[in-house]
Amino acid sequence: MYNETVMEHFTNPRNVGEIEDADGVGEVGSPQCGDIMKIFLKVEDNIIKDIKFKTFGCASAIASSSIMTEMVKGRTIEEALALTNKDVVDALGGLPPAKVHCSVLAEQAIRAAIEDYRAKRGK
Amino acid sequence: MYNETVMEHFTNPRNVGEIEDADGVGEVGSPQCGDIMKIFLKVEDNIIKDIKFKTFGCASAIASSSIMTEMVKGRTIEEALALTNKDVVDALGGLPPAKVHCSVLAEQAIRAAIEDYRAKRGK
Amino acid sequence: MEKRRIYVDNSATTPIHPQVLEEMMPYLTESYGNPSSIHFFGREARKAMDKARERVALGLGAKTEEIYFTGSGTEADNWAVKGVAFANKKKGNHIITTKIEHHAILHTCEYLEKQGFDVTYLDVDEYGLVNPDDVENAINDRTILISVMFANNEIGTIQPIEEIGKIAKKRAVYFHTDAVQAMGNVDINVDKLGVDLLSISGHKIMGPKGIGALYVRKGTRIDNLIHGGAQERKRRSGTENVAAVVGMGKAVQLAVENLDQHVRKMTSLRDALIDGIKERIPHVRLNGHPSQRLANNVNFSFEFVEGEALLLSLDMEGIAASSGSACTSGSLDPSHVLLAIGLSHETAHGSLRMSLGEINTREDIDYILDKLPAIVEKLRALSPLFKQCEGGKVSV
Amino acid sequence: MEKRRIYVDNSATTPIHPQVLEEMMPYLTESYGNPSSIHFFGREARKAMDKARERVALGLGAKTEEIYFTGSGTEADNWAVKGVAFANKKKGNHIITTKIEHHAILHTCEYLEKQGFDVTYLDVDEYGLVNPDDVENAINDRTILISVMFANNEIGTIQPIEEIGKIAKKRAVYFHTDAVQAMGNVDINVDKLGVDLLSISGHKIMGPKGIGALYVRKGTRIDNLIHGGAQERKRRSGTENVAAVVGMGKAVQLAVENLDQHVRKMTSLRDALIDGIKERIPHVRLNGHPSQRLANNVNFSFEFVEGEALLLSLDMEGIAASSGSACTSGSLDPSHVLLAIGLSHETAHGSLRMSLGEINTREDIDYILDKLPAIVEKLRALSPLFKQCEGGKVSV
Ligand SMILES: Cc1ncc(COP(=O)(O)O)c(C=O)c1O
Ligand SMILES: Cc1ncc(COP(=O)(O)O)c(C=O)c1O
Repeated sequence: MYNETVMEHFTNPRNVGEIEDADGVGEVGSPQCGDIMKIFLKVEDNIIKDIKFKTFGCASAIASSSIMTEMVKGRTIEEALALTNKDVVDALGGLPPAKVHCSVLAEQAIRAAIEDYRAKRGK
Repeated sequence: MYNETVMEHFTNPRNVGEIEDADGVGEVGSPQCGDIMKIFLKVEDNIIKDIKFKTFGCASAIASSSIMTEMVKGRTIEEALALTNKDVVDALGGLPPAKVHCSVLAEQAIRAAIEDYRAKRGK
Repeated sequence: MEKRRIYVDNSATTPIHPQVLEEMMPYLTESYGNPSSIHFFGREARKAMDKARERVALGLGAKTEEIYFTGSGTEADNWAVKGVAFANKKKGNHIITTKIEHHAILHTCEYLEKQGFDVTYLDVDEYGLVNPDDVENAINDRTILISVMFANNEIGTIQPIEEIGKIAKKRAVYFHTDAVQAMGNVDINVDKLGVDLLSISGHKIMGPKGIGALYVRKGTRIDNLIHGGAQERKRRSGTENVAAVVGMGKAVQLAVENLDQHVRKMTSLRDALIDGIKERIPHVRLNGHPSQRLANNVNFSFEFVEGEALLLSLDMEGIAASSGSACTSGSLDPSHVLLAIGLSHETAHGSLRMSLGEINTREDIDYILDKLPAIVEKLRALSPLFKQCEGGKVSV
Repeated sequence: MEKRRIYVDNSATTPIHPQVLEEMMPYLTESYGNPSSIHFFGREARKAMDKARERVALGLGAKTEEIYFTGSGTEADNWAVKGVAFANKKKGNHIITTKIEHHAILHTCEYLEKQGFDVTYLDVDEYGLVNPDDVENAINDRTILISVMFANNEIGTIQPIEEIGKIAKKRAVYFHTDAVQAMGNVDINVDKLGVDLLSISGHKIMGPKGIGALYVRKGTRIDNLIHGGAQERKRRSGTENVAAVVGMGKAVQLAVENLDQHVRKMTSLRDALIDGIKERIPHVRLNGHPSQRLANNVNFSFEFVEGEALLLSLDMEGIAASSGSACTSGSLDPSHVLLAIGLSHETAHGSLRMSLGEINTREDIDYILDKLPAIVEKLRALSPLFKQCEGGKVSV
C-alpha cells in the first residue's frame, strides 16, 4: 500500500512536537475528514530555524507532515511558500491516489503557519 | 439420476421389435417432444399373447415401454386398460419428476394399441 | 525471534478450516464434473451439491429446496432485496431497513430508491440496537420488505430478530435478515426467527470465499437476479461452483456442531481483551452492546488517534485488525455504523475492530495487550488533539 | 480390465490445470487475507489479485483497469447486458443479439424485454453464422447494445466478431461478445476485435469454477449489477474470491501461451473424430460450420436416436459427452441452437456434442470410434423412426 519512504516517515516521524514560543502556528484539516495538521515555526532572518508538527491522521498524513518539515527546515519563507503538494508526494516517492489529499494538507499547513507568522510580525 | 431398475430396462429392454401381422398397433408421442412409442399387439381370447415395442426417446421412455410390455403381457385387455402411468412408475421404482411424462406415454401407448385392436376387430 | 503474526480480523474473512478444504479438494482435482451433466462426472458433482445443500438446510432449520447457493454473501443480500422488491412492486414500493446494515444491503437499497422504491432507514440506539417498535411503526400499506441484519459486522450488536419476525408475520410483510456475521456465532433457525429470507457467506465461517447462500421460504415471491442456464432450480444461473458449495456445506455443518464450544471460547478471549484494554488504556470507548454482541467482536474507539495509523502500527507488530476509519477505504466519511450509534467523526476515525476466531489463543490476547498501549500512546503523542498535562495526567 | 473414463465434455467444464491449482493453493490455506484489509494478510491477497488482473488484461490485450472479476461467466454476461441497458436507457431501449446465444444472454434479454426493452434476435444460417449485414440492418436510432457470442458452446461456430465490431464502432453502438467458449481456442484482442465488453469464464479454460471476468472498455456507461462493499473499483461488490481470481489469472496466461499448440492438437483430434464418425456411421449430420468452428468442438446429429439415450449408453462405456436433447434438461424443446440452424425437432433431439480438451488423447478418439457405432446401431434398432430394409441397407 505505502512505499518504504512513507512507512519510514510514519514509523519515525521527524520534528514531532510543539514549540512553546512559536513565531507562527498553523492548523489545517478537520476531525470530520480524519486529518488535522498543526505546524509550529521558529523564524530568524526570514529563515525557518525550527519547525515541529502534530498530526491526527492516517499514515500518509503523518508521513507528509514529517517530510514536509524536513523539506522546509533551514529554508527561507519564500522557499517554503513555493512548496507544493506535488513536491511532497515526489519526496515521499508517491502516495496512493486516495491519499494525495494528505500532501495537500501538508502544503496548506506550512502556508497557514507562515501566514500566522507574517500576521504576528505585522502587528 | 435413474435407479437400477430403470437402467436395467434401458440397457436390456424386453420385447423390443415389431409384429408383422399385429392385431393392434398404437403409436403415441411426437418427434417434437422427443418421444415416440409404438406398440404391437397379438391378442388371443381377449388375452395379450405377444407384445413388442419400438421407442424413440430417452432412457426413461425406453424403460417405461419395456416394463409396460412386461406388465401387460399375458393379461386380459381389461387388465391392460386398467394400467396407469403410476403403475409404470411404481414398477420402475420411481422416475425423476421431469420424466414422469414418459410413463404417461407408456399408458397412452398400450391404450392406443388396444383401441386399434378393437377398431380392427370391430370392422 | 521469529516475527509473530496474529490475525484478529475474522469478521473480514477467516482461514478455511482444514476439514473444509479436505472435503473440497476432490472437486478441485479429479471430480471436476459439471453438476448439470448427466454422465458419471456430472452425477458425482450433483451428489456432492445435494449433500452440501442438505447440510446448509439442516444448519438453518430449513428445507433443502429452500436453500440457493450464490457467489457471495453480497450477492445473496442483493438478490433478497432486489428480488423481493421487483417481484412485489405491484403490491407496494416501501422497504424498511436500518442505518447500520452492511453496504451490500444499503447500496442495494439506494439503487432501489433510484428505481422508484421508498426506503426507510431506521435509527439505532447508542449500542446499535434497533427498536422493534420502530420497525412496526414504519410499516405502511405499501411495505413489501423488512431487512434487518442479525449481527453487525463492525460493532457486533445482535438484533432482536425473533421479535421483528413476529411483527413481520403479523403484518404480512416479507422479512429478510443478513446473517453473514451471525452464522456460527448465534443459533439460527429460520422458523423460530420467523424470517422469509436469510443470507450467509462461506468465508466468514471458515469456508471458502466466493460462495454464499440465500434461504428463501417456500412461497416467497422473488425475481431472479442472475439469469441464464437454469441452475439452482432455475433461480440462480451459472455453472455451480461445486468445490465451494461443498466447502460451504462442511463449514455450516462445523459451525453448527461447534457453536456452543466456539461461543464459549470466543467470549472468554473477547472479555479478556476488552477488560485488558480498559485497564491499560485511558480514553477508550467500547462500541456496540455490552452483552448483546457477537462473542468474537471487540470494537474500541481510542480518542485522539486515527484508525489507519493504529492499524499500520499494529501491523508492524504483526497484529492484523481493522478499523472504521474512512482512511482505510479512501473515502472521507468514517464508518456509517459508528456515526449511527452517535460517535463524533474524530472518535469514529479512531476506532479499531478486533474480531476473534478459532485460530486465536490466549497468548494472542496477551501479545496484543502488550503491544497496543504503547502504540496508542505514541500516536497520541503525535496528535494535536491530545495534550499531556504536567502532572502526568491525561486531559484533552 | 479397469473401467475407462473418457471425458469429452470440455465445453461443459474442464479439470483445473495442475499449475493453476498450484498457484491457488496458498490462497486456500495460509494466505487467507481479505484484499480490502490493509494489514499484511490483506496486502498479500491484494498483490495476488493485482497479478491475476494483469495476466487477464494481457491475455485480452486490455488494460488492467478494464478487467473486472465476477462470480461466473453467466454473471459477466448478465452484468454486461443489464448494466449497459439500464445505464443507457435514456439513449435508447433497443438491443441486438442472436438466436443462438447462451441462455445467460438470452434469458437476460427476455428479462429486459419485460422491463420495457426491445430485443432483436438475429437469425443465423445453417452453419450457425450471423450475417454482419443483418446486424447493421437491425441497428436503429434507439439501439444501445449489440451482443453476439464469439463462439457457440454447442456447435462451435465462430462468428465474424471483428466485422461486427467495425459496424458497431461506425454506428457508435456498444458491442459485447460472450467469449466464454472462444477463450483459449481463438486469439483474442479487444482492440482488434473492436469490442466494448467481453465475458470469459474460468472453468472453461482449466481454471476454477465460480469465477468469470468482464472486460469493460474505459468510458463505457454501465450500471452495477451487484451492489455493496465497493470491491473491484466500486463496480462489483463482494469479498474477492482470491484463490479463484489467482486461478483465473493463471488459466488465462496458460490459455494464451499454449493457444497455438492447443489449437493444433485439438484440430487434429477433432478431425480424426469427425472423419471417423462419418466413415463408420450412416445418417449423421455434422452440426456447425465445417471450418469456422472451435478446434475442440464435435457436434453430430444421429438420425432416429434420442440424445439422452445416446449419452447414457456412452456413459455406460465410460464416455462423458453432452447432447442438445431437451430430455437432458427436463424441458420438452430441444436445443434452441440446433433449431436455429434449421434442424427438425427429432434431428435436434438426436444430437451429441463431444468437446475435446488438453486431457484427451488419440487413444480416447479411437475408443470412442470403437464404441459409438454399436451404440447408435442398438438405439436405432429400438427406434420406430428407423426401418432396416431387407438388403441390409438403411433407409427411412
Ligand atoms: C457461451 C457461454 N456463455 C456463458 C456461459 C456461462 O458461464 P458460467 O458457467 O461460468 O456461468 C457458458 C457456459 O456455461 C457458455 O458456454
Ligand atoms: C454483515 C455482512 N453482510 C454481508 C457481507 C458480504 O459478504 P461477502 O463478503 O461474502 O460478499 C459481509 C462481509 O463482507 C458482512 O459482514
